Amino acid sequence: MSEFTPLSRRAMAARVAHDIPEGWVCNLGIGIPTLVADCLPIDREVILHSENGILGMGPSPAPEDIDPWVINAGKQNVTLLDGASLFHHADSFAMIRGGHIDLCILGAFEVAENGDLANWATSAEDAAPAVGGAMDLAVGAKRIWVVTEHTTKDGAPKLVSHCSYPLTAPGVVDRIYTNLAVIDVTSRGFEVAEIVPGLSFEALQAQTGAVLHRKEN
Amino acid sequence: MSEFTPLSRRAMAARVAHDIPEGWVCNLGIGIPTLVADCLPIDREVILHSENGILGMGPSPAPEDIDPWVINAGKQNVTLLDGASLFHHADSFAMIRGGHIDLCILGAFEVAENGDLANWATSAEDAAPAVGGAMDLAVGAKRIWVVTEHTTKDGAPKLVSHCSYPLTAPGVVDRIYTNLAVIDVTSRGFEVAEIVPGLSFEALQAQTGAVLHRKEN
Amino acid sequence: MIDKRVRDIAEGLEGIQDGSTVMVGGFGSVGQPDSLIEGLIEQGARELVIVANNAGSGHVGLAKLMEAGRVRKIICSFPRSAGSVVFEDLFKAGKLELEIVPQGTLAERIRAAGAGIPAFYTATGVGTKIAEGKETREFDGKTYLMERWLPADVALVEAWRVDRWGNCDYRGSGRNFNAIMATAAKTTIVLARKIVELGEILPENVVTPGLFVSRVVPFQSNIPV
Amino acid sequence: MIDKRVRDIAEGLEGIQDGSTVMVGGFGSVGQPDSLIEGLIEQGARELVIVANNAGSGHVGLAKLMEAGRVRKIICSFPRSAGSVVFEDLFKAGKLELEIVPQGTLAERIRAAGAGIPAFYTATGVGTKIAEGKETREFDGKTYLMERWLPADVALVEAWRVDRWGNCDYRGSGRNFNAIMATAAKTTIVLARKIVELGEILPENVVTPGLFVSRVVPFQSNIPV
Repeated sequence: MSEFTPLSRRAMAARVAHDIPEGWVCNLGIGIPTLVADCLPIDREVILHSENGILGMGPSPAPEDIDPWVINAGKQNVTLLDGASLFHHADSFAMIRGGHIDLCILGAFEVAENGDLANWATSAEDAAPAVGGAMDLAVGAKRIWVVTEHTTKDGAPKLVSHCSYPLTAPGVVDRIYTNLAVIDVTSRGFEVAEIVPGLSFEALQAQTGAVLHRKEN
Repeated sequence: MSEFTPLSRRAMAARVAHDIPEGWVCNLGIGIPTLVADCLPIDREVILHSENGILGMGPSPAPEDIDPWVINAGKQNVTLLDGASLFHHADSFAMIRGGHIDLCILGAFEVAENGDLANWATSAEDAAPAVGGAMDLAVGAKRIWVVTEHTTKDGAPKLVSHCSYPLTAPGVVDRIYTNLAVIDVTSRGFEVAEIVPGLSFEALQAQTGAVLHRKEN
Repeated sequence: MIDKRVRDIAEGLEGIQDGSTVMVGGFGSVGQPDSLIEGLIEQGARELVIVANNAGSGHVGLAKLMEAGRVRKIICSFPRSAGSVVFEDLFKAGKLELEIVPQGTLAERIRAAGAGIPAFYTATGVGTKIAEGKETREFDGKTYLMERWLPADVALVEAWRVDRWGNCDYRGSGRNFNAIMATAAKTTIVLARKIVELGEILPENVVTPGLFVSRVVPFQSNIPV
Repeated sequence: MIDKRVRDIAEGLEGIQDGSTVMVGGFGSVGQPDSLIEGLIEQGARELVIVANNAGSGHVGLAKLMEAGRVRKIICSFPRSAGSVVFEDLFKAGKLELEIVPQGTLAERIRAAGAGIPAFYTATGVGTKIAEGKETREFDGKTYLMERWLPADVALVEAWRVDRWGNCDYRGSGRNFNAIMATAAKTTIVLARKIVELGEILPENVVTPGLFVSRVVPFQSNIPV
């Protein structure tokens, strides 16, 4: 078996950041997606949206520059760029639900080959899962990219033929960035766009719970 | 027949203004209602709303003080008081339709004894009547007061048992101020609260298209 | 660098197709993007559906566009007003469709389109001619009408200060229909009274965040005198 | 003279009844009216229905109110978060009803209550557990859920600058749920970080116009350390 190095969380975020074109308005979920903010090339203007009422978030502040009144959806202190704007929750979700956000990057428990996303409840019996803005974002943003480890800590696949966890939204995921590969969700299912060097297609397939397709040229 | 003087348009507006308590938020329709603004006692704070996005309108500006960017719903130049606020049409009508306006004063073609209001279309056949914000105001404001001449120029009654013109809204009028009387719309119909000096109840009844009731003490 | 500024009105209006639904902001003369309407007459698109509060007056602006035979239908709250002669003539002659919408319902339908809400219920219009052909429904013992969203292909908006990201503020009563129409169209074209640097409009004072804006047209007057 | 200012927190919270629906603004710690929540614990109303984004954490604020057994039900989007131990214990013990609402639907239901819209349709939640028991309907070939407005008896709001008419602005990300909850309650009680003169907030910078506000409470800290 050949040698390969799975991407670190930071490297996964950087890989995603690489693909975001200038000018897109992006909402970043909690976890690895949040790291994307710090990986964007300095000369590329990408506008970051936070569902608690900020458009145009900048990087995390230096400790001496913290304004405790400016936080993101993950409740971390953030900064405002020149060109930022502030608004209330109904206006903020009107942006999301009205289709004005170009891209939302989310974490996931599971993604199915038809694009179903499960990222809010860990079991069907959980009566008090925390949904937050995930369902609104999953349905409202123009594109959904998922960034996640390829498998759970126990090695169970997170890319599956059918989600076993309760859905956040059906058929919404466009692309998945894992620590092993970049995978498009297409009409024929999972299509592998990129694999980390040294990992074979077959070895990737072995860690995936649905059929992988090779990209047609 | 005794002597009496019908109220002038200005006097009608003053009569209405007299009854508006301090602190109410009022929207004034076009015509006589607009005159109410200039008749409010100087020491009474009444907050005027204009559906094109102003709360806290002040009196008409002196010619040298006109800001062409500040107009009311009748498209006249107005001023902004200290404490005024500006907003867009959806927020403005959210105030109206959400029940946040204490009083709307409107003109009318006809008012029926059950409170039906007709003030937007002059015939059922008119295919292009101009509704503007009248229906929203009629349904949304907490109270509707109508101010109007008691009869048309031809002497036809405007207070009627049933409206013949298309309705603006059914059952919404609370009170009517005419050049001859102040009339409450109650569960038993029109109830006369006040008549201009020198005019008898019977003479008022003769100019009215529905039964008038004396106020019970 | 994101830069939504275009050279001039013609570039701002490029690509508007025949048959488009075009929203026109403003209330009275305040915030009415006259130069963009004049530009639209030049631009040449036909069979337009216009969404605006009024149906124009005199022989300028919207009235001129209608007079040039370029409008198939108008959706508005107050078609007949002082000087709305062009509208009245065309309407009487059967050359113009009209959809009358109460002003608050018009505003809410536009806002709904921008917010991804395909339909909502309102008490406005219940028991009137406006309700004809519309679904009614009771909630908590009161009757409401169902109204649909009103999206557009293009919104023509006038704002006061605008930066290269498209962030806008408005002057006086100029927000009116502008600030909501900006959210409801596939392409939002803003006539900027003043173009300002990024950051000059403070974050708390931005009324229309730039993500709603497609093109920023520097103000210029092209109205024939 | 209109003057909505009250002396203190106790006067601001006077008259809140048992069984009331109480909205609590804020997102994270920003704009959370902590002193009003503490005051509500003092005030004593019971069987409350709380509308808020979270279900509290630690043993302060909302969590303390719940721990004191004063909350019958909570309507929120994110009940289980770091430190939400009080919520979890009460919920597991069956002593607290929970209604989970997606954050955008929660915001829109609150806005709808303020705007007189008894129901609307949204794509959020279609095909998920959230849709269970809810009416669905197709518009233009796409499926939507019907959602009802969410009005309240009382809204507890924190604003930055407030004048005697109740006009408010907010600092940083402090508008969040505050600015919409202020529109949706019969009685809106605003905790004012700064009380300012009428006119000090310019007309174009007012975020919550005074007509939505019932009482203005000068900021004071009553949080036990």
